[in-house]
Amino acid sequence: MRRFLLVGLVILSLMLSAVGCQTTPAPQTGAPTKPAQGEPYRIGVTAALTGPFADTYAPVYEAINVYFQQLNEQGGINGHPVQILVEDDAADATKATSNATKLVQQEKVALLTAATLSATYGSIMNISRSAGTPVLIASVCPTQAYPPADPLVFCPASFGALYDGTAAIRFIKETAKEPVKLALVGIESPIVRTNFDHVTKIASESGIQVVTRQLMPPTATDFTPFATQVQQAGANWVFAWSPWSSQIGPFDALQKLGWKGDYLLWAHQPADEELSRRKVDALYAIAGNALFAEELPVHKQIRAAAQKYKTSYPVEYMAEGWVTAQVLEQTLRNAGWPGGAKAMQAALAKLSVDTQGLRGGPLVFTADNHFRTKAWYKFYRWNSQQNKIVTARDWVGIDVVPSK
Amino acid sequence: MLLEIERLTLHFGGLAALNGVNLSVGERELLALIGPNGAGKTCVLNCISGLYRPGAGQIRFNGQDVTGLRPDQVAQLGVGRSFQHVELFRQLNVLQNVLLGRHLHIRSSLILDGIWWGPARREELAHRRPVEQILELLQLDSLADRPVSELPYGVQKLVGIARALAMEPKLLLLDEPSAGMNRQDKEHLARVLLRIKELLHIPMLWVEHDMELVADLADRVQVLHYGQEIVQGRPHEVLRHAEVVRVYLGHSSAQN
Amino acid sequence: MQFWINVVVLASTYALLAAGYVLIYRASRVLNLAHGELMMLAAYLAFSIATVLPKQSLAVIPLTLLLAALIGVGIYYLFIRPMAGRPLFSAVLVTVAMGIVIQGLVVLVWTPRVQYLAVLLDIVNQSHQLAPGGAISTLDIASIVVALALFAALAAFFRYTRIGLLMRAAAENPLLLAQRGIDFHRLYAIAWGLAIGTAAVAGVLYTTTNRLEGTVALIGLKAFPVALVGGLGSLAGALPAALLVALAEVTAIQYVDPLLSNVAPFVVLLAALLLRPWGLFGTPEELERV
Amino acid sequence: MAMDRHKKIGQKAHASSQAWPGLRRQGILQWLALALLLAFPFIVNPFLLDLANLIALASIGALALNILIGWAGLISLGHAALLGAGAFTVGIMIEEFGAPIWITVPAAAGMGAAIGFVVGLPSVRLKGLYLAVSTLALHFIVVFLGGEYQTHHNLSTGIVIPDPALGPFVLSDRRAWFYVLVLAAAAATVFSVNLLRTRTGRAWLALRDRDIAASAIGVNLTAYKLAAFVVSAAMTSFAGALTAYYQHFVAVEAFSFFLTIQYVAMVLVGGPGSIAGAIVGAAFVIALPQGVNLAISSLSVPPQLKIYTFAVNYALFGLLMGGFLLFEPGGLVRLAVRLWGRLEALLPTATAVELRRPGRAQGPLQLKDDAMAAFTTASSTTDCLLDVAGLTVSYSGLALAVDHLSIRVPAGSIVALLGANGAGKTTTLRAISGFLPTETARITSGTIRFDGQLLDGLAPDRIARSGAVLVPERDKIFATLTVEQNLSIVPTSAPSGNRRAALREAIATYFPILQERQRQLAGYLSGGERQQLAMASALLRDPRLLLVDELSLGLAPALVQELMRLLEVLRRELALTILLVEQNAAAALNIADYAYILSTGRLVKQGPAKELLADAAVQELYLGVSASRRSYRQTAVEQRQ
Repeated sequence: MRRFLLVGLVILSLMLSAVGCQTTPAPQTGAPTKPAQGEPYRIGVTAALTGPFADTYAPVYEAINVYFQQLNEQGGINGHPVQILVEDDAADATKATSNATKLVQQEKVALLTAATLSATYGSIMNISRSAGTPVLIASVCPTQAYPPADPLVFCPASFGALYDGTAAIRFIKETAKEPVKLALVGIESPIVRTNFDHVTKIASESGIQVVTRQLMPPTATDFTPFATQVQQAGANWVFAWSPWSSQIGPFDALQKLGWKGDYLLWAHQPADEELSRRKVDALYAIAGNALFAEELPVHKQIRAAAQKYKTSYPVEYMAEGWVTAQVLEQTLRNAGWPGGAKAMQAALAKLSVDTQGLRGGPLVFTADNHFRTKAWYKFYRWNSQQNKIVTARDWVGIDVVPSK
Repeated sequence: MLLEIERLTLHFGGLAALNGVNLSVGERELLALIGPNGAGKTCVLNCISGLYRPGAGQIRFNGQDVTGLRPDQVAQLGVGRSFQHVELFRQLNVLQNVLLGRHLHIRSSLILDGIWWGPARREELAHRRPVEQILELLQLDSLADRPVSELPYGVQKLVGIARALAMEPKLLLLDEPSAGMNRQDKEHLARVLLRIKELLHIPMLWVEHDMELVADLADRVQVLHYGQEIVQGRPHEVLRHAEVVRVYLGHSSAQN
Repeated sequence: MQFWINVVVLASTYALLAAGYVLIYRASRVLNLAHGELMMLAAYLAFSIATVLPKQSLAVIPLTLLLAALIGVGIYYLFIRPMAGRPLFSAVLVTVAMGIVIQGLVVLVWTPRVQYLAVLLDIVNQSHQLAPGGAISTLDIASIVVALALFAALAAFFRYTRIGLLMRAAAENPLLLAQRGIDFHRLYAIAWGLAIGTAAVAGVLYTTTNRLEGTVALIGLKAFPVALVGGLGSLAGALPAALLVALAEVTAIQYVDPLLSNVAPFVVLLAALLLRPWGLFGTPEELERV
Repeated sequence: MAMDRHKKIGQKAHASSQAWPGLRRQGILQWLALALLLAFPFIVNPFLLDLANLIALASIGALALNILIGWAGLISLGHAALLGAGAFTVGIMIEEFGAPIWITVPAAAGMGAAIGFVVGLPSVRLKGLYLAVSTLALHFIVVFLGGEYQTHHNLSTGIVIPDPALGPFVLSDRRAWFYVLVLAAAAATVFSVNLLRTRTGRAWLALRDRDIAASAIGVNLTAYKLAAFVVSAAMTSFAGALTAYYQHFVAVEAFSFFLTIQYVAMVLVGGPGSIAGAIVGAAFVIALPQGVNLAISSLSVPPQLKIYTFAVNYALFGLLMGGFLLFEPGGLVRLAVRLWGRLEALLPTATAVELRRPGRAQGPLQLKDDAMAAFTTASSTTDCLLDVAGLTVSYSGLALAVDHLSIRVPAGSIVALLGANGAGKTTTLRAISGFLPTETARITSGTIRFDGQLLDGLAPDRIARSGAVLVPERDKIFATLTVEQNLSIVPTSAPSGNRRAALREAIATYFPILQERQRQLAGYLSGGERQQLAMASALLRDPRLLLVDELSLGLAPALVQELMRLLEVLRRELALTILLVEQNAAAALNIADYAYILSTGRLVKQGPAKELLADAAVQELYLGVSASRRSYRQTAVEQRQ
């Protein structure tokens, strides 16, 4: 018995140390560093590159990657290149944990970026806290970023739950021609639930009746039953706030059922593409980043970079990650060299980033507000007369105040 | 009578495998059950050990009605058996196979087994002794460490009997133990059967095809044909019975 | 009204997929747990073919079905036949492994992006008002019609054609069939081809109606309880079972808790396993053969 | 299993050979291993330490699953659900009551045991795949419940678990975790080993291999299946609880169906049933993706392609899993043993290999039988339709079922192959018709020629098509088809229309009952009618050689006589050659020209049927006529003295 146990342990430890011998000297290849010389800044990214929500999160990484490839070729930051170390978590919390552990403890990145499902945040923040590494969340903003903010958690992402809902209700109130019977559609997740609770409250304050709320399982592929519920509740407006599939899916299902009403959804990355594909005037999108339909100078820049470095996702998917990259660049610049975790945290806590028109105004973090001081929203829809996407309402800014 | 079977009937989807069979085995008796293929001999054994649920009839063992009990319950009452097609646990060695026969006698709990504590350990070692005795009795002791799958068929059959003996049964059911044995194996088997009878005093119900063995060893013979009993009695009488000869050899041979 | 339409439409998809499970199980006693993935793969193939031949659904769909059937035959000869004589569950796990590989490959080849087949096939999924409070789309009608037609065709196939008869015989006792001089492997391969072909039908219909993405494979797993509730060896059982499971699922979504939608088929399955494990149309003997 | 055997041999060696150089070397090795293990957390980087911890955690779960799949032979697809149940028990107890670790972990194990019991209940009725499927249902239900809890308690990022504290000692450092987890994994290993070598483990193996025999020696199948579920589930939930503490959070997304597959893969890849296999499998499955990541990052892949890393990992995992299933069902452990064996064979001192080879090196038996020589010359090279020469069939590569058997069947003859149950008759017939079960039995030497063509290695349907058609012993008809359909599915391979007509006519003439029963399901036919249908089906194939297996089985003597006569008639009218395998020697000898008698796989006697019928020894042995030789009882008594 003892002999077996020991043999087993020998095997186990040999195997582990074998793996160990392999890893320690492993050379890291990141962005090519031709023009920028010297030791790189190391930024860690854990992202849902694959899995059910990859089309929302993978482009964020792609944009960051393209942004810094270009920047490195132009000389890097403070004379140093930026190295992006990426790990895929497939929106799985266990993998995200192991990724974060690896990036923070082994790779010793100065800053961790997460573009993934909210269910993974808990463990990522835990690891960041234990190592004192700040974490930049480039997907739906967690409450920890809102004022009063967690010292280590920052969120530049365009969508931020409660403020999105407030803007949406204001827009519906202004746009609707008849009394609104509103349906809320989203996946069953705590963050959606929280947002919809909030929306229901402010809707009733502005005289809008919420007739039904459809919370669907995240894995749903057939949305007909949910659409049926919306239709039978007599809704004439829908506000959908979720990953893209579960926003557009119910819309398609409603169309299939012959529903005639107005539908407002969050403008995730595929919005440009799919608004033009459906060509339905009653489909509105609420956006945190300016859509590519506007062809701003910054859009042209992104397009050029994406083409040069051959992204696998269409260029229209890159805006969200571009803003994150802008934030990263500004942070590194302000933190100086060598820019450890402490310096990054300090830089982030008083940051102002010019988004070059991707947002309605500059993105500003303060010591206790790691979300933004003003949240900007713009509304789009398809216009069949002009046969293109048009602005339904220009930038609206909502002041972010500390919650009680 | 230790085992009494009355009007046992068994059907398989309309086909009658057993049709009102009566049978009994007394203390210290070696009863041979013979009959042509498909006569229902194995069905009788399977009904006794609870593998088949008879349609009608009663099986009493040791004065207790065991009809319709689960196999393990029947085993618990003291009925051991061997199988026609060996049915050994192929991945285990001879000793472990026979040790499995002690299953009902080992009384340790799963948890204690798992931590190899106190009674579990003591019992595990204690129960090797009777197993070794049985292996010795059957002259299998030299093979204790061999995986059963490596043994010749004839030896495997003996291991099957050893496993049944390890249960310390009050009655032993043997299903064609000599099938697949050569003369030498059969002589060994005969020795084993006599030892079981004379040294361990275990009565046996013995399904057999080899008439010579039956004639030599059985105390009593019962003939089954088409799920019905034809005759029973002392071996030499039964084997010369006209009906038995007819059943076994068919018309023409009988005329020969 | 809409409720019942939803049930029937969902049931038609389930029935199509369950037919594949049953065909494969009857032939080779294997549960093909990669059925959903194969359905998805077929839909992606349709997508690729449609990219080459845009707006020609009449060419794309038959080509896809043919390709899918060939894949089925290939799977049988490459992966399932070598598992003969091994524990049944090993063969099932081979299909699981196959499903995982397909999931990975699909991402590698087609990226995880959502795709829309309807646009490529130039199909407009119009809504038709059947009754007040009851609308159905063109593709949904197609789904129901195709499912019914396919079941009728399969029933006729097994009843009246020689190959169908042979396949029934092979399901019962392949060795005996070989003793009569017939290569049962070929029959099994045909069954796999047919099954993956039906999966392709389901896949193209479903992803054209909805969207094409990696998660649609899940519906394959959800259709599995249908096959079991109907009786794994019984095609006829798949239809009522599909209705039953779809009814449970739609009821759960509309009247109980939407989150139950993934669980509902399996709750029905558990109930069936406890009450009538051999399925609506199966026989108790079936249980012993597993 | 293999472990147990190994261990016992080890014990023996320990007792007998106190030769101490070997022992000492081993002792040093053990201490070295222990030292390495203790130092491990301090010599590797944090990431590897984390990996090691995850492997230790996973091996507990893999060992638990191994109990179910490897030993008890029960398939479970609810493993992730049980891990989840353990983790959620911890999470909920902390969330609701702030319970400490010494309460939560035992409670999680208890919860696992309870769920295991409930999940095990269907195993009373269900087997195999059906059982696996019912555990799949458990998976979806647990995931649903976990999700419900999370959403209704507004725990968006999962339940956060604080570092566990036992009194003043707080377990937060990953190094400390390493010792705790390795200790836990070691405890699980010891528990497994002990279970396997005692009554419980034996009973599980028994019910997996031969449930009928197991129940006949008193193993309560229901109780033991349930016990396997309960023990395995408790261990699994225990691992789940530790995982919750180690990961600091519980979220339902972590317990996907893929996690179950990963654990099943650990058991399969490692080697089902093997304790070392479960651990090695766990290490392999956990470390694999890291290895792939490493390979990808060292291959200087363009960063754009990194988004495919996971897909590559996923596909590779599936390929490996499928690869092991297809090519190495014994798993890594078996593979290692095989490779080791090959390595040993390469070494000059190959004595060990010599010994391991199954003991059958004596060379072919010298079969010099006069009677055989007679038949060989009588029907020699001329018209021998079937020629079996030196056929040896062994089961599992060891036990011989048929031993150097040679039989010849001249065209147009009826030859009988006689012998008792287990004599090897059916095996011979299976070898001829190509039906040896591929896994367990195979032809190790000898040839089978049919009409000059070698048959061994051909698929059964090819053999049937070449004209050697079998009428099997059992399952001889398709019970779910009608009589007509039974006949119609046989492809008529008769060369000419005339021949085909002759066959049909013969069937109509000699099996009139089939005409009457045309539309009936064959399953409702009586034994005699089934036999007739089977014979008719075989005839449709236009056989040149008809192989009939146990025609008399279960039939009334009168009917047997009648069918035997019919065979004789068919032989004459359709120019058939017949090989008749029979236990009922008398009936067979009456129609056969020549007969072979087998006993335990060997030919013991052969000769013209008439001679054998008159032979005293044959009468005595196979016809039940008792003789005057030394009785068994006498021999037994003599032997004892």
